Amino acid sequence: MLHNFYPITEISQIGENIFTLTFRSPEMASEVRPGQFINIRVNDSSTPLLRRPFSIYHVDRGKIQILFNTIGGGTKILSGKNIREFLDVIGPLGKPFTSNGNFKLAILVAGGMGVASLPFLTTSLTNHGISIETFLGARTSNQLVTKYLKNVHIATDDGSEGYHGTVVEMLLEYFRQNKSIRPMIFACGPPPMLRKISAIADDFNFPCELSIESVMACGIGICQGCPVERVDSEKKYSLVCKDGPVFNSKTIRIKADD
Amino acid sequence: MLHNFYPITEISQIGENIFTLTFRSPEMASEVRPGQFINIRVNDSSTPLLRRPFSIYHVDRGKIQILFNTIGGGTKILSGKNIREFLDVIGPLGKPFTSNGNFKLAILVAGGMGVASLPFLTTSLTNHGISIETFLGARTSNQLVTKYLKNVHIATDDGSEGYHGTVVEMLLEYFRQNKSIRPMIFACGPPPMLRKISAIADDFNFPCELSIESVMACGIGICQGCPVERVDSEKKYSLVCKDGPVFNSKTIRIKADD
Amino acid sequence: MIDTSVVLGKLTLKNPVLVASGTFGYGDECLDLVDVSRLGGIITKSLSLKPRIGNPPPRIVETASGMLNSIGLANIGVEKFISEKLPVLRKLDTKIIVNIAGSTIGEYEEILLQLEQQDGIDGYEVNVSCPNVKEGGLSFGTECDTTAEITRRLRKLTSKTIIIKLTPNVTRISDFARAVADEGADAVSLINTLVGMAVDIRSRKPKLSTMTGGLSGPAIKPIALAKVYEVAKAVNIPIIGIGGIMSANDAIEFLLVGATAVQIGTANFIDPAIGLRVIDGIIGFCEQNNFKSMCDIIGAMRI
Amino acid sequence: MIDTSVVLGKLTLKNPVLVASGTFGYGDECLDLVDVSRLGGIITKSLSLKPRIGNPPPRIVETASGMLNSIGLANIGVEKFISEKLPVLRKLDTKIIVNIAGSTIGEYEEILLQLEQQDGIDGYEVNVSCPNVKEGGLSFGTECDTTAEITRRLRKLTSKTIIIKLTPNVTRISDFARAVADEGADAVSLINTLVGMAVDIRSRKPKLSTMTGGLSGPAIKPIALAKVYEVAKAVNIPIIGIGGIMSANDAIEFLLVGATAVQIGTANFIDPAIGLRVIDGIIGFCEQNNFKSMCDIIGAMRI
Ligand SMILES: Cc1cc2nc3c(=O)[nH]c(=O)nc-3n(C[C@H](O)[C@H](O)[C@H](O)COP(=O)(O)OP(=O)(O)OC[C@H]3O[C@@H](n4cnc5c(N)ncnc54)[C@H](O)[C@@H]3O)c2cc1C
Ligand SMILES: Cc1cc2nc3c(=O)[nH]c(=O)nc-3n(C[C@H](O)[C@H](O)[C@H](O)COP(=O)(O)OP(=O)(O)OC[C@H]3O[C@@H](n4cnc5c(N)ncnc54)[C@H](O)[C@@H]3O)c2cc1C
Ligand SMILES: Cc1cc2nc3c(=O)[nH]c(=O)nc-3n(C[C@H](O)[C@H](O)[C@H](O)COP(=O)(O)O)c2cc1C
Ligand SMILES: Cc1cc2nc3c(=O)[nH]c(=O)nc-3n(C[C@H](O)[C@H](O)[C@H](O)COP(=O)(O)O)c2cc1C
Ligand code: FES
Ligand code: FES
Repeated sequence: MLHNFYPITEISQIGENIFTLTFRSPEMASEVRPGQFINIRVNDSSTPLLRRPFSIYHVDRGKIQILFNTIGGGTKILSGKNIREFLDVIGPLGKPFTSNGNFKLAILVAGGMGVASLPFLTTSLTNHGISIETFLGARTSNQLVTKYLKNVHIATDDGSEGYHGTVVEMLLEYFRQNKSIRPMIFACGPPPMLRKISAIADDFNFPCELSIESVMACGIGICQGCPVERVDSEKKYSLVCKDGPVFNSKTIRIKADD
Repeated sequence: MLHNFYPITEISQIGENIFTLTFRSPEMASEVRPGQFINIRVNDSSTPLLRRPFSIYHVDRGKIQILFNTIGGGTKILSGKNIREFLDVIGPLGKPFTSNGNFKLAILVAGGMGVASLPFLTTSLTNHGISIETFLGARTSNQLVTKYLKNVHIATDDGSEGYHGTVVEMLLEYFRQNKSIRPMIFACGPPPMLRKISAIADDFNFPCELSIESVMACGIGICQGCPVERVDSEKKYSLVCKDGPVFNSKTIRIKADD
Repeated sequence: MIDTSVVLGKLTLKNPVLVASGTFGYGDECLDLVDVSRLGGIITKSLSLKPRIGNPPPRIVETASGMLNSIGLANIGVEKFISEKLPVLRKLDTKIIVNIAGSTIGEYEEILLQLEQQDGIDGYEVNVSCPNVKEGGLSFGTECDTTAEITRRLRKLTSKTIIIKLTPNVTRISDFARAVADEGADAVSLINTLVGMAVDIRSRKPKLSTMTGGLSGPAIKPIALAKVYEVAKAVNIPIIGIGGIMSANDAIEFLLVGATAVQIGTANFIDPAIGLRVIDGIIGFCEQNNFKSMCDIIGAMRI
Repeated sequence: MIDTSVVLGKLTLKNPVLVASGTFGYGDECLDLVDVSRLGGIITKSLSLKPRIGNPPPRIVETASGMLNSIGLANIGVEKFISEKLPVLRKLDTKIIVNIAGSTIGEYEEILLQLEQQDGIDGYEVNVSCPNVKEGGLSFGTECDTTAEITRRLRKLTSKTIIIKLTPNVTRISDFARAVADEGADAVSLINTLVGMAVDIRSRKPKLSTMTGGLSGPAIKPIALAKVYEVAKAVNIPIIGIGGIMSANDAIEFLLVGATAVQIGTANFIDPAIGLRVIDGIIGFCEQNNFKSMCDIIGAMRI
């Protein structure tokens, strides 16, 4: 875990309210693993007060890239940063995906900005010689980000591109049509989607890892602010920032209205 | 008094931590008079919470210009604004200088950023056919802003330009050397300077107007937050934002450590 | 059409948005910037029996998302208010609620009696809680018995709406609300400012001439909401929520936890027309959610 | 060389900067990010007799310049603390102050007795004020007699430094400080969080699972300063100032109004090494002003 100020080398708007930002940190780049996140202080005022967590989107030659949506004050400030400004970052944080397990095919599923953690995972899986099928869901076509991904299947709520429907429905159809596969699932997206993916993984008995989000105060396990309910242990809660954000889908309970 | 959003047409750094900013508002430009100020909301977050007051520096063809020093959070945000952004402004506010009185010669005195209200006053006095001598004091030469001014006499604390000493000392010498003049004095600057100028005006029996500052919450006379002690009336306090910021030097008491 | 009206005691407001005492002058200063007739009501600056010059400067300090004030109840006094301000206010198409502040219980009575003889006043808000004035403010508002006593005595003198404005600087604000409700107060308003302080480390002096002052603004909104929620569970009289409201969303939070109306304070300094924007925003929220009237929002938090 | 040491009861700290309970874990989590041996001391997360799982999510909400938490005293319990954490903490070159929180007075005693048998604990901070736990927290800390009673009973059990951590959610915090000083507390620390609330207007639900939570961060600094100032005038035992400290300047404000030391809370979440920066800043301030020791700052506000 590092805490330092790193120079911004790139910032671009790549879609409606969607940005990428790259900063240079060879130390962090060499430490970080897919599924982990970083915690950014967007300015030095007290609004916003807390850091903002972002998944590692892409890592390349000492540089780390994030992909984000401007949904509120913090991400808006971030989107207004300039090249050569220094970014206050703590990371890498959290537990990574299992990208070198006992499986040949990886099914990557993302809804909305959940896609942010897939490219880095794709790189890592590819390095381990694992095949990948990627399922992306978005509200509409201009919310899709497919860069760095492999074998992408697209679903949009409004049918503006690909399958007209949810990514979960598309995935179910895929599973019905490909009965013999024994993939490992990696999913990242809004809680209702993750709940359904988790149930599907159970039904098919596929191993499955979910990357979940939570409001966070510290991001490093010292505030106890980010509990997620466990189903498998004597402990009632795990911490998303420290024990996650990636969890085996069998170990946690995703609440209906999270 | 207007409250609206006006497009920024210019923003430039003209010295160490010194900036000018111009916005377009023909309505406000036609209303405003020298010595008045405007109250700017620098962003829409709650830090800083309150508006920031600035003197009218210059008015030209429907555009209003301010001159400011980046001394804290609010002015720093202001200095980072871009052309074509809209600025949230209330103004014009306060009582103006008496620029068309019964006098032939005006002595303008400013310390530090107090110079900000002199150019607009200069224009107005010139239009009324009044002669002007301007006395500027600054810490050092790169803090001097002399644009739009007439007959400028410079004093710097470190002697890097002009008279080596305070603007008050320089002014006193000028008065000693020019015994026959009957000027009106207009002064703007830090409280210790204004206190001395006020005493000098008394000694020489010159009419004198001071433009003073105060912490302000509202700037429009509704919060009672900006009192200045009076010496001439049954009222104990006047409000800087509404009864000032320009006061006849005989009417107010400037506190030693204001 | 959404019915935005709300009822406070004997008073019906056209909408639940008022401007708070001390943050909108006497109501006549902003007439060229704000169409005050669209406001639910105006609460005047606190009036004392005699004019008060207020505290020495500095009276204002900005803090993180808030401000401290130590105005010291600077006001023109009840007489001048009646002769100079009331004639203008009377003509405005909005409810005029006069805020009163005494240094003794007798003074509260005297102020009220003078105002009772005037037309054009729709109700009273009683400031028992201003933390700045040594002789009055703090001690009244932090003692439950005294607060009740003031309410009882004023209740005898008027049949108009009496709103008691409660201080948050107490252990259990609901005790105070219950006590004044029992004494016949028509409504309570809360919160007044919280006692706060700031120090200039360079000069090593307090930043306010009076050491401590009253904290207001967005910083205190969470505290204000919790207090309103506490009081809403304790009393049946209407509550006016105050504290850090900067937007319609903020106001709606107060309505949801149980406030019947809200007052906007510090935000008026930043945007004198904020009240109108808050009203528009509340209407927009109702439209989006198919709410027909304020009753659909007030106390409608889901637990 | 500036003498940065300060004395709290029987304890001498190398400098006046501590990290606050609940905001630095048990002290062992940040060892790779922060050189904790430079801190004046570490206050652990509140320990209860048995482990507590804490409140359901959401536990955190950001507010204007502040945050609300409703952790619900989630902690590993005193036994596991002794077996797993204390061995690590014991080796650190900083003072270890264990914060304890009981649901009954008897529980406070039991926790203390277990800890008294251990080496490596320099003192205790007693949390009588956590507003989140129904059975404990609020009720203890808002009743002066109970707070005094806890102090009296714990004082009998240890000769180590006892710090009573006071809640700001009371009318006169100085009454509480006086009461615990009379019962032999070595120091008081203040403030714990203020009761606050936030509502999500879209879902119309409270943003915290427990409705209300504790407000901390820069928003509360003015309130905390005023409370410390009030207590400093009332008692002679040392005071530890807490609330919204984000910088050395903030910390110096607390020292000037009379705090002997400070604790940094929420700011640790934003910058885990903030404590070290605050220490460096205080030293810089002393150098600039030719102060030789902390005594030159503590209570040195000019009135
Ligand atoms: C481990 C982790 C990894 C993340 N990775 C990414 C990423 O790679 N790219 C990305 O765009 N975002 C990511 N997020 C979410 C991101 O942190 C939030 O979008 C960001 O904090 C919002 O900050 P803000 O100040 O702009 O919005 P705020 O002002 O804080 O919030 C604006 C609105 O959005 C809601 N909101 C805030 N956070 C979230 C959230 N996490 N999910 C849903 N609604 C929310 C708020 O309730 C509010 O209504 C991640 C979150 C976590 C916990
Ligand atoms: C009527 C009026 C006209 C003004 N005209 C101008 C102008 O034309 N150009 C200009 O540069 N400034 C002017 N000022 C001052 C300007 O308003 C402040 O510099 C500004 O508000 C500072 O905001 P900030 O957020 O950057 O600093 P803050 O963060 O608010 O303050 C930073 C530091 O500066 C100190 N400070 C704040 N305001 C002042 C002040 N007014 N005087 C001295 N110290 C202060 C604070 O105490 C603090 O220590 C004027 C002020 C008034 C009242
Ligand atoms: C500058 C100022 C002056 C105030 N004067 C009064 C007053 O005279 N009487 C009163 O009852 N409340 C007074 N208040 C308190 C406000 O009415 C309100 O209760 C408080 O500011 C909290 O609301 P806010 O956060 O929206 O400002 C004053 C507040 C401020 C900021
Ligand atoms: C997430 C969180 C958890 C806390 N847990 C505790 C606790 O267990 N015991 C305690 O005495 N105080 C606890 N506190 C209160 C802090 O120690 C401190 O008193 C308060 O946050 C004010 O300081 P700050 O504004 O610097 O955060 C907690 C505060 C936060 C924000
Ligand atoms: S965010 Fe603090 S423990 Fe997870
Ligand atoms: S700043 Fe509000 S009255 Fe002058």
